[in-house]
Parts: sequence; C-alpha cells; structure tokens
Amino acid sequence: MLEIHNQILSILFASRDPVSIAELQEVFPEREATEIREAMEVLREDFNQMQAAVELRQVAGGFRITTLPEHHETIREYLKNKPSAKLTMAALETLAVVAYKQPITIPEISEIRGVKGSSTIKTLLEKKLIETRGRKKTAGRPMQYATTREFLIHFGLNDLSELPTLKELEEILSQDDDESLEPPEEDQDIDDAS
Amino acid sequence: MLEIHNQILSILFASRDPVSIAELQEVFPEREATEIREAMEVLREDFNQMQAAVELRQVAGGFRITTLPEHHETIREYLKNKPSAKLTMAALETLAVVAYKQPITIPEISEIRGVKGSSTIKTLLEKKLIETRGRKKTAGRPMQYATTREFLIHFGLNDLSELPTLKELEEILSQDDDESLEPPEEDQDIDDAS
Amino acid sequence: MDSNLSREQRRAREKVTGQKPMVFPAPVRTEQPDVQGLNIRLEIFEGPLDLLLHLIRTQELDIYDIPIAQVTDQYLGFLEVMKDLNINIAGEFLVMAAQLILIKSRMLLPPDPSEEDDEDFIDPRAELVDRLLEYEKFKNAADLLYERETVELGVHARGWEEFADDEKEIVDVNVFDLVRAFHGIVERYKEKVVIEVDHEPATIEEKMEELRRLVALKREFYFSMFFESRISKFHIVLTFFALLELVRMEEVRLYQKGVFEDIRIKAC
Repeated sequence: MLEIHNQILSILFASRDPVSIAELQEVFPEREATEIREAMEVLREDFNQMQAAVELRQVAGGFRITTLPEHHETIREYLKNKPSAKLTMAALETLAVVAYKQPITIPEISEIRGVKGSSTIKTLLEKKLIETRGRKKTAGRPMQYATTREFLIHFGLNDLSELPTLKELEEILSQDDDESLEPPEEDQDIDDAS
Repeated sequence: MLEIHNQILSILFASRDPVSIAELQEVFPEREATEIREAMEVLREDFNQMQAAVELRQVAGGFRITTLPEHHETIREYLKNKPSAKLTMAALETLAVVAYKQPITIPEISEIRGVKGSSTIKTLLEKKLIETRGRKKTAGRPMQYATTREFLIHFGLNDLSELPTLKELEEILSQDDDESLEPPEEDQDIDDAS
Repeated sequence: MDSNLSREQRRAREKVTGQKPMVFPAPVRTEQPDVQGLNIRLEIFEGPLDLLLHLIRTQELDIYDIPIAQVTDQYLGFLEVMKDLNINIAGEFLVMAAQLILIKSRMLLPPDPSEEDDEDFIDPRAELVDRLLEYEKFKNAADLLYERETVELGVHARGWEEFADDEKEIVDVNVFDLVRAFHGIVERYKEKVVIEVDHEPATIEEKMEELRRLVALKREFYFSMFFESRISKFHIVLTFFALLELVRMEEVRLYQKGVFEDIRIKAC
C-alpha cells in the first residue's frame, strides 16, 4: 500500500500547476476530503521543519512546492551559467541560413527567409554563434556574417563540411514513417492535449 | 550563512535537467569540488532514507530528483496525460546498434540489423535520441551517428558504460532466461521474502 | 484541462500504465515452438535475421551447427504463408531466402578431395552464423533498452520550473534542427516562387532572377516543380525560356537521365 502522503508529494513534485484539494479528491475518490486535507497539512509541517531548501506553499488555486526565497540568487546563478543554445524558431532559421550560405549579408538573409527584421542577428551575435566576416564588394558594401568557432563547438562539428546536406536530409525525411513509436494503446480515446 | 547542502538542494528542485558537479562548481567557485561532491552524497543518502516519494538519482552525468516509479499511476491519474509513446522494437534495435557502435553510418546499421531503410533514423533524430557525429573518412564521406545526452536521460543511464558490454550480452543470451535482465535489487527482495 | 475522463479512458490508461511489458515480441518467443502451424504474428519480425533466430532459438537448435535444410524449409514455408496472407514481403527476406538455398546446396557438395584436412574447410554456414550471433547481441541490447524505457517512462521530473525561460524559446537545438530549419526555408521559398509564377505577369528577366535565387538556395532542383501547382502554359514556356537563357549564359546546367525523365537544374 502506498501512503497517501507520499502519493500527494509525488503529485506536488511532478505537477506544473498548483495542486488543489478538489483535484486530489478526483485522484483519490475513495478518500475523504478531510483525510486529504490532513495529509497536506502534515506534509506542510514536515517541509517547514525538515527542509531548509524548499517549502510547501499555498498559492492561487492550490499547493505548490517552491524553493525558499533566500536561495533564489543561487538558483539564478546556476541557470545563468548553464550552457544552452535555446533558440527561438526565428533565430534558428537565421542561424541555419548563415550556416549554409555564409558569408551572407542581412538583406540576403531576409530575402531567403522571406522575413524582414534583424533582431535575431543581434541574439546570435550575443550568443557568439555568428560573427561579422568582412564586407561584400557590392553597392553600399554591406556587412557579411558567418558562423563562429563556438558555433562549431556547440554543434559538435569539426568543420562546416560535417553539416548534413539538404540532399542527405531529404533522404532521411523521404523515408516512410514506420511507426517507430508504438501507438499508445487506444490512443484515439485519449485526446487530452495538456 | 546558507548551508551548501540546502543551496544545492534548491538548485536540484528548481531544475528539470540533471545538475552536474561541474555546473555546481561554477555556482560555488569558492568551494572545493570534493566539498560539493560530499554534500551531494549526503543529500543522496538523506533522500534515500527519508523520502518515499522522490529520489535523487545520477543520470547523464548529473544529479536529478525524480519521482519513484511506484507513483507513476497516481501521477498520471492527476496529470491526465497521454501515456508516453514507446519506441518500437525496430527503433530500439537501431538505438542499440548506435549505442554500441558509435559513431556509425546508416549502411553499417542496416548491415548489422539485416534490414534496409533508415526510417527509424528519422524518428530517433526527431526525438533527439541520436545526432549526427561527423563524417566517415571513406568514399562519399557518409554522415555518422551517435547517441545523445537525451538518450541517457530517456533510459535513465548515467553514462554509456552502464550498459552491459557486448560480451556480457552474449553471456546473458547463453543463460537463456529473462530473469537475468532484472536488476539485482529484485533478487534481494525475493530472498528476503523467502 | 479535462477533468471528466470517461470510464473507457481511465481503463485505457490503466492498461497502458501497467508495469510489465505488454506489446513485446519476446514473450511470444518464449512460447512453445509452433513452426508447423506458423501462426506467429508476422509483424513481430524486424527482418530476416530476426526470423531465422526465432526459428533457431524456439526449436533449441544448435546455432553453431544449424540444420540448414530444415531451417531453410521452415523459412521458405514462412514466406509462403506471408504470401498467402497477402503480406508484402520485404526484399531483405527474399535475399536471405536465396542465401539459405545457396548454403543448403553447398552443404550437399562432397568435400573437395584436394583439401587435405578439415583445417582448410570453411563451413558454408560460418558467415551466416557470425551475422546471427552479432545481431542477437544487439537484439538483446534492444530488449534491455525496452525494459529500461518501461521503468523510466514511469519516472517524472519536476513538473514546474522556477525562473523558466520564455515560452517562445525552443529546446536546445542540434545539427539536425539546423539542417531541417534550412530545408523548411527552401521548401517555403519554392512554394513562393511557384505562387508568384502563377499570379504575376512576368518577363523573362524577372523569371531569370527568380531562378537564380532558387539555384543559389537549392543547388539543384527539378523542372517538374513548376508543374506542382495550377499554372498557365504561358508561364511554363516563360520559365523554360528563362532557363535556356541561363544555360546560354553558363549560369546553370540542365541534366536529363533519359528522354522522358525530369529535367534537373544545377548551378554551374
């Protein structure tokens, strides 16, 4: 038998949103509401006594595990250092165009993407994924951009020739979908998209 | 003064991804690596003793808090989400070949599996379980593939060395029963029960 | 969020959340060999090696001394059943069938008297055995991954991230994302060109400019892509003239594999 405290705790941990007593009642229909409320209260006290990193707080709509405010600076520091190339779709597209068409000017990028706007260029420059690479010898001598060494390192490439070609990608994409994923059983019945 | 244990714990709680010792060292530059490692070990023991809802695990070269498997159904009942799609046997076979033979080209994978078709490659790339890893220095310079960090997380591995060696796999085969695949803890339970 | 799950939905979920593997070929394999009846689910075989291993292992045959005649007959019988059931037999199965027949016939040949003793003798089955043993290791690794996946899918990470990044941000990108993004742009561009061709009056010069851009993007494409959407004959002719002009100026080259094959357009 699983203890209800632990079951609730696992839900609190895995949930994206605050967890309400009403929601928990749906999960545990055989339990009384008071029982659930008591278990939550016990958990809260446990947290407040034992832990000095997180607490169980009552926020809009329910309960939620949150880290204590005194640790927030530490957490921010951690998140800041974490290397990541999380890019927006727009930035990814711009980076892709630069990678495959370098050196390239901003008007040329806009032309290819069919979208104006150079804010993504700034982001990519800041992330050191692209850099300026001389000026194009045409009217106005516009600045050209190319990918950096950091770009290669980040994507685990030795040189640009290791980028897959469009032809190679098309070969992979043209393969029939082979249902590499086992369809979840009776999938059609469950069309909940959260 | 904030205790380093609690600071680390708060980071672990705030992060979805595994947190590595190296990352923590960047957050606490004034601390020795051994100090951080010790604190992590203390936390792990604490978790394993006290908690019965979540555990601290070593995954993909870092540490991560996850719920215990026995709470799976409860959590899903709460989250009301679709059961995650499982990989097909074809995809798992391909992954197994890549995991042991990386970096490897698509024709080499087909050779071992005795089946043509790179359709599973597409799914595995999309799920980020494999990625391109340079080109092979043979005629045509074909793309090579390798497993990713996501692969380690998906299968709950700390690193590839946690997989049995190919030789060990042969031995498992010769024993010719499924029990040998069970983790050793199971055996202990059975012993205790008898 | 739907909080009103039907009973069916709950049941479906319970079924899928079960701890033990369900849709899994291995248990089928542990059943008693049923080669006579051959009523094994066909899709469970990932390829000819998988099928062969199944025949060998379920009948507890010695893999180092495969009774090749018996196994070949069973293998071919299996393909027959597949054919009768109108199941499309992948080419690899047929290639293996041919190999098995070849090995079987070699086994029937008397040993070459010029070969002094057994040491020079190469068993015709040797290569196949090696392949099977090699494949079996990975098959076993795949089973292992399956079990790990089953456990890991039941494990949940923190659902909520404090200080999470913008929703706009997508996950870490890799090389595959990069090439796919570029591919997407090229496809989009192609569509745009086709639409423009369709709706706007154009001169040969404009058409040439479009083609130049397309060639710069794609390096190579097929003339047929201009027929992909509703398009007037006039524009096809115009495009064709523009192409010829580019060929004349040695900016592009045209290729054709055969008389009726599609024309490939490539940058010079």
